[in-house]
Amino acid sequence: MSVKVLFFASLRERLGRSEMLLDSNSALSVREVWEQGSGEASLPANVLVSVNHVYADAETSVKPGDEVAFFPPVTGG
Amino acid sequence: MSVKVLFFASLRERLGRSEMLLDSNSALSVREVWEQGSGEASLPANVLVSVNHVYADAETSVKPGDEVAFFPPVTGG
Amino acid sequence: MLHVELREAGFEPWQYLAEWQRQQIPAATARSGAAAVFVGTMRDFNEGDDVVEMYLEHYPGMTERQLESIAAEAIQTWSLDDVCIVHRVGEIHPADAIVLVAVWSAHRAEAFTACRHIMEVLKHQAPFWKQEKLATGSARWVEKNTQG
Amino acid sequence: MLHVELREAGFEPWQYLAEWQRQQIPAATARSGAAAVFVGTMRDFNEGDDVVEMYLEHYPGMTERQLESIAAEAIQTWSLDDVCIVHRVGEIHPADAIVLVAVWSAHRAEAFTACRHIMEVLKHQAPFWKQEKLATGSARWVEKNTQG
Repeated sequence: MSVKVLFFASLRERLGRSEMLLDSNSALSVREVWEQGSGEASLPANVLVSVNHVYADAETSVKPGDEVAFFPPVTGG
Repeated sequence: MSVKVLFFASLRERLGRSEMLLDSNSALSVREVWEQGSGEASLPANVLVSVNHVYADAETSVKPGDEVAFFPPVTGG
Repeated sequence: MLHVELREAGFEPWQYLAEWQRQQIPAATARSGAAAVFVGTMRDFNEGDDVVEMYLEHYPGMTERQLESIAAEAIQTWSLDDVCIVHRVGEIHPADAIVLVAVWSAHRAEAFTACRHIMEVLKHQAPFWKQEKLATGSARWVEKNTQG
Repeated sequence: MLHVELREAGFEPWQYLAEWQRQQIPAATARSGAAAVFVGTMRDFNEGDDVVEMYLEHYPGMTERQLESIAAEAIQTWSLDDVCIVHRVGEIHPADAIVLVAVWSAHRAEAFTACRHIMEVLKHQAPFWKQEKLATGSARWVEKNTQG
Protein backbone atom coordinates (compact mmCIF):
# COMPACT_ATOMS: atom_id res chain seq x y z
CA MET A 1 0.00 0.00 0.00
CA SER A 2 1.07 3.57 -0.55
CA VAL A 3 0.24 7.14 0.42
CA LYS A 4 -0.64 9.56 -2.39
CA VAL A 5 1.07 12.92 -1.95
CA LEU A 6 0.03 16.08 -3.82
CA PHE A 7 1.63 19.52 -4.07
CA PHE A 8 -0.16 22.61 -5.37
CA ALA A 9 0.53 26.06 -6.81
CA SER A 10 3.80 27.81 -5.85
CA LEU A 11 4.81 24.87 -3.65
CA ARG A 12 4.38 22.49 -6.61
CA GLU A 13 6.61 24.76 -8.69
CA ARG A 14 9.25 25.19 -5.97
CA LEU A 15 9.54 21.44 -5.37
CA GLY A 16 9.19 20.57 -9.05
CA ARG A 17 6.61 17.86 -8.40
CA SER A 18 2.83 17.71 -8.36
CA GLU A 19 2.07 14.15 -7.30
CA MET A 20 3.89 11.13 -5.94
CA LEU A 21 3.23 7.77 -4.31
CA LEU A 22 5.02 7.05 -1.06
CA ASP A 23 5.36 3.39 -0.22
CA SER A 24 4.52 2.65 3.35
CA ASN A 25 3.14 -0.28 5.25
CA SER A 26 2.83 1.50 8.55
CA ALA A 27 1.24 4.69 9.85
CA LEU A 28 3.21 7.91 9.32
CA SER A 29 2.74 11.41 10.66
CA VAL A 30 2.07 14.28 8.22
CA ARG A 31 5.52 15.55 9.22
CA GLU A 32 7.12 12.31 8.06
CA VAL A 33 5.16 12.35 4.81
CA TRP A 34 6.42 15.90 4.19
CA GLU A 35 10.04 14.94 4.89
CA GLN A 36 9.94 11.89 2.64
CA GLY A 37 7.80 13.53 -0.05
CA SER A 38 9.47 16.93 -0.31
CA GLY A 39 13.02 15.94 0.60
CA GLU A 40 13.05 18.94 2.94
CA ALA A 41 13.70 18.74 6.65
CA SER A 42 10.90 20.58 8.40
CA LEU A 43 7.35 21.47 7.40
CA PRO A 44 7.29 25.28 6.90
CA ALA A 45 4.72 27.10 9.05
CA ASN A 46 3.05 28.62 5.97
CA VAL A 47 2.47 25.29 4.25
CA LEU A 48 -1.09 24.00 4.67
CA VAL A 49 -1.91 20.29 4.76
CA SER A 50 -4.96 18.16 4.13
CA VAL A 51 -5.48 14.44 4.64
CA ASN A 52 -8.29 12.96 2.54
CA HIS A 53 -9.58 16.48 1.71
CA VAL A 54 -9.78 17.58 5.36
CA TYR A 55 -7.38 20.13 6.88
CA ALA A 56 -4.74 18.49 9.06
CA ASP A 57 -1.52 19.40 10.87
CA ALA A 58 2.03 18.04 11.24
CA GLU A 59 1.00 15.51 13.91
CA THR A 60 -2.00 14.08 12.03
CA SER A 61 -1.58 10.37 11.44
CA VAL A 62 -1.56 9.09 7.86
CA LYS A 63 -2.49 5.52 6.93
CA PRO A 64 -1.66 3.62 3.75
CA GLY A 65 -4.25 4.53 1.11
CA ASP A 66 -4.65 8.10 2.39
CA GLU A 67 -4.24 11.17 0.17
CA VAL A 68 -2.07 13.93 1.64
CA ALA A 69 -1.83 17.38 0.04
CA PHE A 70 0.56 20.24 0.77
CA PHE A 71 -0.18 23.75 -0.45
CA PRO A 72 0.48 27.46 0.15
CA PRO A 73 -2.10 29.83 1.72
CA VAL A 74 -5.25 29.80 -0.40
CA THR A 75 -6.17 32.82 -2.52
CA GLY A 76 -9.59 32.15 -4.02
CA GLY A 77 -12.70 34.29 -4.06
CA MET B 1 -49.02 82.92 1.37
CA SER B 2 -49.75 79.56 2.87
CA VAL B 3 -48.12 76.45 4.28
CA LYS B 4 -48.91 73.14 2.59
CA VAL B 5 -49.54 70.38 5.13
CA LEU B 6 -49.54 66.67 4.26
CA PHE B 7 -50.52 63.59 6.26
CA PHE B 8 -49.59 60.03 5.29
CA ALA B 9 -50.61 56.41 5.89
CA SER B 10 -52.30 55.52 9.22
CA LEU B 11 -52.06 59.15 10.38
CA ARG B 12 -53.87 60.30 7.23
CA GLU B 13 -56.62 57.77 7.94
CA ARG B 14 -56.89 58.64 11.63
CA LEU B 15 -57.19 62.39 10.96
CA GLY B 16 -59.33 61.89 7.86
CA ARG B 17 -57.27 64.30 5.76
CA SER B 18 -54.34 63.97 3.38
CA GLU B 19 -53.52 67.55 2.43
CA MET B 20 -54.44 71.09 3.49
CA LEU B 21 -53.29 74.66 3.04
CA LEU B 22 -52.72 76.67 6.21
CA ASP B 23 -52.89 80.42 5.72
CA SER B 24 -50.09 82.21 7.44
CA ASN B 25 -48.18 85.40 6.91
CA SER B 26 -45.65 84.80 9.65
CA ALA B 27 -43.24 82.05 10.68
CA LEU B 28 -44.71 79.16 12.63
CA SER B 29 -43.12 76.28 14.48
CA VAL B 30 -43.78 72.71 13.35
CA ARG B 31 -45.64 72.30 16.66
CA GLU B 32 -48.01 75.15 15.73
CA VAL B 33 -48.51 73.73 12.22
CA TRP B 34 -49.47 70.40 13.80
CA GLU B 35 -51.93 72.01 16.22
CA GLN B 36 -53.63 74.05 13.52
CA GLY B 37 -53.48 71.35 10.87
CA SER B 38 -54.51 68.30 12.89
CA GLY B 39 -56.77 70.00 15.42
CA GLU B 40 -54.97 68.00 18.12
CA ALA B 41 -53.18 69.53 21.04
CA SER B 42 -49.70 68.06 21.16
CA LEU B 43 -47.50 66.41 18.53
CA PRO B 44 -47.31 62.70 19.47
CA ALA B 45 -43.77 61.38 20.00
CA ASN B 46 -44.23 58.70 17.32
CA VAL B 47 -45.26 61.14 14.60
CA LEU B 48 -42.40 62.02 12.23
CA VAL B 49 -42.16 65.40 10.51
CA SER B 50 -40.46 66.78 7.44
CA VAL B 51 -40.19 70.35 6.21
CA ASN B 52 -39.53 70.64 2.47
CA HIS B 53 -38.63 66.92 2.28
CA VAL B 54 -36.06 67.11 5.09
CA TYR B 55 -36.64 65.55 8.54
CA ALA B 56 -37.52 68.19 11.14
CA ASP B 57 -38.76 68.36 14.74
CA ALA B 58 -41.41 70.21 16.73
CA GLU B 59 -39.24 73.33 17.10
CA THR B 60 -38.27 73.65 13.43
CA SER B 61 -39.42 76.97 12.01
CA VAL B 62 -41.82 76.94 9.05
CA LYS B 63 -42.12 79.81 6.58
CA PRO B 64 -44.98 80.62 4.22
CA GLY B 65 -44.51 78.53 1.06
CA ASP B 66 -43.01 75.58 2.94
CA GLU B 67 -44.34 72.03 2.71
CA VAL B 68 -44.76 70.25 6.04
CA ALA B 69 -45.55 66.53 6.24
CA PHE B 70 -46.57 64.42 9.24
CA PHE B 71 -46.37 60.64 9.13
CA PRO B 72 -46.04 57.47 11.22
CA PRO B 73 -42.78 55.46 11.52
CA VAL B 74 -41.69 54.35 8.07
CA THR B 75 -41.94 50.68 7.04
CA GLY B 76 -40.31 50.38 3.63
CA GLY B 77 -37.68 47.98 2.40
CA MET C 1 -22.73 56.47 -10.38
CA LEU C 2 -26.01 56.65 -8.53
CA HIS C 3 -29.31 55.27 -9.75
CA VAL C 4 -32.59 55.42 -7.81
CA GLU C 5 -35.89 54.21 -9.16
CA LEU C 6 -39.36 54.02 -7.64
CA ARG C 7 -41.68 51.85 -9.68
CA GLU C 8 -45.24 50.56 -9.62
CA ALA C 9 -44.49 47.77 -12.07
CA GLY C 10 -43.05 44.50 -10.84
CA PHE C 11 -39.46 43.62 -11.73
CA GLU C 12 -37.15 40.63 -11.71
CA PRO C 13 -34.12 41.86 -9.71
CA TRP C 14 -31.47 39.68 -11.40
CA GLN C 15 -32.69 40.61 -14.89
CA TYR C 16 -32.65 44.23 -13.78
CA LEU C 17 -29.01 43.92 -12.69
CA ALA C 18 -28.01 42.07 -15.87
CA GLU C 19 -29.53 44.99 -17.82
CA TRP C 20 -27.74 47.55 -15.64
CA GLN C 21 -24.42 45.73 -16.02
CA ARG C 22 -24.79 45.76 -19.81
CA GLN C 23 -25.18 49.54 -19.73
CA GLN C 24 -21.92 50.07 -17.83
CA ILE C 25 -18.77 50.76 -19.78
CA PRO C 26 -16.52 47.67 -19.64
CA ALA C 27 -13.67 49.60 -18.01
CA ALA C 28 -15.89 50.41 -15.03
CA THR C 29 -16.69 46.76 -14.46
CA ALA C 30 -13.02 45.81 -14.46
CA ARG C 31 -12.35 48.46 -11.83
CA SER C 32 -14.99 47.24 -9.36
CA GLY C 33 -13.73 44.05 -7.77
CA ALA C 34 -16.79 43.55 -5.59
CA ALA C 35 -20.55 43.79 -5.82
CA ALA C 36 -22.90 43.29 -2.87
CA VAL C 37 -26.62 43.03 -3.45
CA PHE C 38 -29.70 42.78 -1.28
CA VAL C 39 -33.20 41.88 -2.45
CA GLY C 40 -36.22 42.10 -0.16
CA THR C 41 -39.21 40.05 -1.26
CA MET C 42 -42.80 40.16 -0.08
CA ARG C 43 -43.68 37.14 2.00
CA ASP C 44 -47.15 35.62 2.19
CA PHE C 45 -47.36 35.79 5.98
CA ASN C 46 -46.61 38.26 8.78
CA GLU C 47 -47.17 38.05 12.53
CA GLY C 48 -48.96 34.74 12.12
CA ASP C 49 -51.46 35.92 9.47
CA ASP C 50 -51.75 35.12 5.78
CA VAL C 51 -51.10 38.25 3.72
CA VAL C 52 -52.58 38.22 0.21
CA GLU C 53 -51.57 41.68 -0.98
CA MET C 54 -49.76 44.79 0.17
CA TYR C 55 -50.07 48.46 -0.63
CA LEU C 56 -46.92 50.55 -0.40
CA GLU C 57 -47.64 54.24 0.14
CA HIS C 58 -44.83 56.75 -0.28
CA TYR C 59 -44.22 60.51 -0.24
CA PRO C 60 -43.54 61.53 -3.86
CA GLY C 61 -40.58 63.88 -3.95
CA MET C 62 -39.28 63.22 -0.44
CA THR C 63 -38.90 59.46 -0.95
CA GLU C 64 -36.67 59.86 -4.04
CA ARG C 65 -34.71 62.59 -2.29
CA GLN C 66 -34.11 60.47 0.80
CA LEU C 67 -32.96 57.47 -1.25
CA GLU C 68 -30.62 59.64 -3.30
CA SER C 69 -29.12 61.18 -0.21
CA ILE C 70 -28.67 57.77 1.47
CA ALA C 71 -26.89 56.50 -1.68
CA ALA C 72 -24.74 59.64 -2.06
CA GLU C 73 -23.64 59.49 1.57
CA ALA C 74 -22.67 55.81 1.20
CA ILE C 75 -20.69 56.54 -1.98
CA GLN C 76 -18.72 59.18 -0.06
CA THR C 77 -18.21 57.13 3.09
CA TRP C 78 -17.03 53.91 1.43
CA SER C 79 -15.63 55.25 -1.88
CA LEU C 80 -18.16 53.20 -3.83
CA ASP C 81 -18.11 53.02 -7.62
CA ASP C 82 -21.87 52.60 -8.13
CA VAL C 83 -25.07 52.36 -6.13
CA CYS C 84 -28.38 51.19 -7.55
CA ILE C 85 -31.59 51.32 -5.48
CA VAL C 86 -34.95 50.15 -6.83
CA HIS C 87 -38.09 50.21 -4.68
CA ARG C 88 -41.64 49.24 -5.51
CA VAL C 89 -44.63 51.45 -4.67
CA GLY C 90 -48.37 50.76 -4.94
CA GLU C 91 -49.83 47.26 -5.08
CA ILE C 92 -47.52 44.35 -4.33
CA HIS C 93 -48.14 40.61 -4.25
CA PRO C 94 -46.43 37.76 -2.39
CA ALA C 95 -43.07 36.73 -3.92
CA ASP C 96 -42.71 40.13 -5.61
CA ALA C 97 -39.38 41.88 -5.14
CA ILE C 98 -39.97 45.02 -3.04
CA VAL C 99 -36.47 46.47 -2.80
CA LEU C 100 -33.14 45.98 -4.56
CA VAL C 101 -29.93 47.56 -3.27
CA ALA C 102 -26.75 46.94 -5.26
CA VAL C 103 -23.34 48.37 -4.49
CA TRP C 104 -20.08 48.16 -6.44
CA SER C 105 -16.65 48.87 -4.97
CA ALA C 106 -13.00 47.96 -5.25
CA HIS C 107 -13.01 45.69 -2.18
CA ARG C 108 -15.48 43.33 -0.56
CA ALA C 109 -15.49 44.83 2.95
CA GLU C 110 -16.74 48.19 1.65
CA ALA C 111 -19.33 46.54 -0.61
CA PHE C 112 -20.78 44.39 2.19
CA THR C 113 -20.78 47.15 4.81
CA ALA C 114 -22.24 49.79 2.50
CA CYS C 115 -25.00 47.52 1.15
CA ARG C 116 -26.13 46.57 4.64
CA HIS C 117 -25.89 50.16 5.87
CA ILE C 118 -28.01 51.45 2.98
CA MET C 119 -30.72 48.88 3.77
CA GLU C 120 -30.77 49.82 7.47
CA VAL C 121 -30.96 53.54 6.79
CA LEU C 122 -33.59 53.01 4.09
CA LYS C 123 -35.70 50.99 6.55
CA HIS C 124 -35.50 53.74 9.16
CA GLN C 125 -35.62 56.90 7.06
CA ALA C 126 -37.13 56.44 3.61
CA PRO C 127 -40.82 57.46 3.71
CA PHE C 128 -42.66 54.27 2.73
CA TRP C 129 -45.61 52.76 4.58
CA LYS C 130 -46.87 49.22 4.15
CA GLN C 131 -50.51 48.30 4.43
CA GLU C 132 -51.21 44.57 4.46
CA LYS C 133 -54.38 43.00 3.10
CA LEU C 134 -55.09 39.79 5.00
CA ALA C 135 -56.71 36.56 3.85
CA THR C 136 -59.54 37.43 6.25
CA GLY C 137 -60.37 40.47 4.10
CA SER C 138 -59.21 43.10 6.57
CA ALA C 139 -56.38 45.60 6.03
CA ARG C 140 -53.80 46.79 8.55
CA TRP C 141 -50.86 49.16 8.56
CA VAL C 142 -47.50 47.64 9.44
CA GLU C 143 -46.56 49.59 12.55
CA LYS C 144 -42.82 49.21 12.50
CA ASN C 145 -40.03 47.46 10.68
CA THR C 146 -38.22 44.45 12.03
CA GLN C 147 -34.76 45.08 13.42
CA GLY C 148 -31.92 44.30 11.02
CA MET D 1 -31.09 23.87 -0.77
CA LEU D 2 -27.40 23.91 -1.47
CA HIS D 3 -25.81 24.37 -4.86
CA VAL D 4 -22.04 24.48 -5.49
CA GLU D 5 -20.49 24.75 -8.93
CA LEU D 6 -16.90 25.01 -10.09
CA ARG D 7 -16.67 26.06 -13.71
CA GLU D 8 -14.05 26.86 -16.34
CA ALA D 9 -16.52 28.71 -18.53
CA GLY D 10 -17.27 32.36 -17.88
CA PHE D 11 -20.69 33.30 -16.55
CA GLU D 12 -22.84 36.38 -16.11
CA PRO D 13 -23.78 36.29 -12.39
CA TRP D 14 -27.15 38.07 -12.67
CA GLN D 15 -28.28 35.87 -15.55
CA TYR D 16 -27.16 32.87 -13.53
CA LEU D 17 -29.31 33.98 -10.59
CA ALA D 18 -32.31 34.75 -12.83
CA GLU D 19 -31.99 31.19 -14.16
CA TRP D 20 -31.68 29.76 -10.65
CA GLN D 21 -34.70 31.73 -9.43
CA ARG D 22 -36.79 30.37 -12.31
CA GLN D 23 -35.95 26.82 -11.23
CA GLN D 24 -37.21 27.37 -7.67
CA ILE D 25 -40.79 26.45 -6.83
CA PRO D 26 -42.82 29.66 -6.40
CA ALA D 27 -43.77 28.81 -2.81
CA ALA D 28 -40.10 28.79 -1.83
CA THR D 29 -39.57 32.30 -3.17
CA ALA D 30 -42.53 33.66 -1.18
CA ARG D 31 -41.05 32.14 1.98
CA SER D 32 -37.62 33.79 1.64
CA GLY D 33 -38.00 37.46 2.47
CA ALA D 34 -34.35 38.28 1.91
CA ALA D 35 -31.56 37.51 -0.52
CA ALA D 36 -27.97 38.69 -0.09
CA VAL D 37 -25.49 38.25 -2.91
CA PHE D 38 -21.79 38.86 -3.40
CA VAL D 39 -19.95 38.86 -6.71
CA GLY D 40 -16.17 39.07 -6.91
CA THR D 41 -14.81 40.23 -10.26
CA MET D 42 -11.28 40.09 -11.64
CA ARG D 43 -9.69 43.51 -11.72
CA ASP D 44 -7.11 44.57 -14.29
CA PHE D 45 -4.57 45.68 -11.69
CA ASN D 46 -3.07 44.41 -8.42
CA GLU D 47 -0.33 45.82 -6.21
CA GLY D 48 0.38 48.54 -8.75
CA ASP D 49 0.80 46.25 -11.77
CA ASP D 50 -1.40 45.70 -14.82
CA VAL D 51 -2.77 42.17 -14.81
CA VAL D 52 -3.83 40.82 -18.20
CA GLU D 53 -4.90 37.29 -17.24
CA MET D 54 -5.18 35.02 -14.25
CA TYR D 55 -4.98 31.29 -13.75
CA LEU D 56 -7.00 29.80 -10.92
CA GLU D 57 -5.62 26.47 -9.73
CA HIS D 58 -7.74 24.32 -7.42
CA TYR D 59 -7.70 20.91 -5.73
CA PRO D 60 -10.34 18.80 -7.50
CA GLY D 61 -12.38 16.95 -4.90
CA MET D 62 -11.28 18.93 -1.86
CA THR D 63 -12.38 22.29 -3.25
CA GLU D 64 -15.96 21.13 -3.89
CA ARG D 65 -16.04 19.41 -0.51
CA GLN D 66 -14.85 22.54 1.32
CA LEU D 67 -17.40 24.76 -0.43
CA GLU D 68 -20.21 22.34 0.33
CA SER D 69 -19.23 22.13 3.97
CA ILE D 70 -18.98 25.95 4.26
CA ALA D 71 -22.47 26.27 2.74
CA ALA D 72 -23.96 23.49 4.87
CA GLU D 73 -22.58 25.00 8.06
CA ALA D 74 -24.02 28.43 7.16
CA ILE D 75 -27.44 26.91 6.41
CA GLN D 76 -27.43 25.35 9.89
CA THR D 77 -26.11 28.39 11.73
CA TRP D 78 -28.46 30.98 10.20
CA SER D 79 -31.44 28.78 9.20
CA LEU D 80 -30.98 29.70 5.56
CA ASP D 81 -33.42 28.59 2.86
CA ASP D 82 -30.88 28.35 0.02
CA VAL D 83 -27.19 28.86 -0.66
CA CYS D 84 -25.67 29.04 -4.11
CA ILE D 85 -21.88 29.23 -4.63
CA VAL D 86 -20.29 29.45 -8.08
CA HIS D 87 -16.51 29.73 -8.50
CA ARG D 88 -14.41 29.92 -11.64
CA VAL D 89 -11.31 27.79 -12.17
CA GLY D 90 -8.70 27.89 -14.93
CA GLU D 91 -8.09 30.92 -17.14
CA ILE D 92 -9.78 34.16 -16.16
CA HIS D 93 -9.73 37.59 -17.76
CA PRO D 94 -10.26 41.10 -16.35
CA ALA D 95 -13.92 41.95 -15.66
CA ASP D 96 -14.81 38.24 -15.47
CA ALA D 97 -16.87 37.18 -12.47
CA ILE D 98 -14.72 34.89 -10.30
CA VAL D 99 -17.07 34.06 -7.46
CA LEU D 100 -20.79 34.33 -6.76
CA VAL D 101 -22.25 33.68 -3.32
CA ALA D 102 -26.03 33.99 -2.94
CA VAL D 103 -28.00 33.34 0.22
CA TRP D 104 -31.76 33.29 0.82
CA SER D 105 -33.39 33.54 4.23
CA ALA D 106 -36.50 34.76 6.02
CA HIS D 107 -34.86 37.91 7.39
CA ARG D 108 -32.24 40.36 6.18
CA ALA D 109 -29.85 40.16 9.16
CA GLU D 110 -29.29 36.44 8.61
CA ALA D 111 -28.90 36.88 4.84
CA PHE D 112 -26.28 39.65 5.16
CA THR D 113 -24.32 37.98 7.95
CA ALA D 114 -24.30 34.55 6.30
CA CYS D 115 -23.30 35.85 2.85
CA ARG D 116 -20.35 37.79 4.27
CA HIS D 117 -19.34 34.89 6.51
CA ILE D 118 -19.35 32.43 3.61
CA MET D 119 -17.09 34.77 1.58
CA GLU D 120 -14.61 35.15 4.47
CA VAL D 121 -14.41 31.42 5.14
CA LEU D 122 -14.14 30.67 1.42
CA LYS D 123 -11.24 33.14 1.13
CA HIS D 124 -9.41 31.49 4.03
CA GLN D 125 -10.23 27.80 3.56
CA ALA D 126 -11.27 26.86 0.04
CA PRO D 127 -8.25 25.50 -1.86
CA PHE D 128 -7.85 27.92 -4.78
CA TRP D 129 -4.62 29.61 -5.85
CA LYS D 130 -4.35 32.61 -8.14
CA GLN D 131 -1.50 33.11 -10.55
CA GLU D 132 -1.41 36.52 -12.22
CA LYS D 133 -0.03 37.13 -15.69
CA LEU D 134 1.29 40.67 -15.87
CA ALA D 135 1.41 43.09 -18.80
CA THR D 136 5.23 42.76 -18.59
CA GLY D 137 4.92 39.09 -19.60
CA SER D 138 5.87 37.63 -16.23
CA ALA D 139 3.69 35.46 -14.00
CA ARG D 140 3.42 35.53 -10.21
CA TRP D 141 1.47 33.67 -7.55
CA VAL D 142 -0.76 35.80 -5.36
CA GLU D 143 0.69 35.15 -1.91
CA LYS D 144 -2.28 35.95 0.27
CA ASN D 145 -5.79 37.30 0.12
CA THR D 146 -6.73 40.79 1.18
CA GLN D 147 -8.43 41.08 4.55
CA GLY D 148 -12.21 41.37 4.36
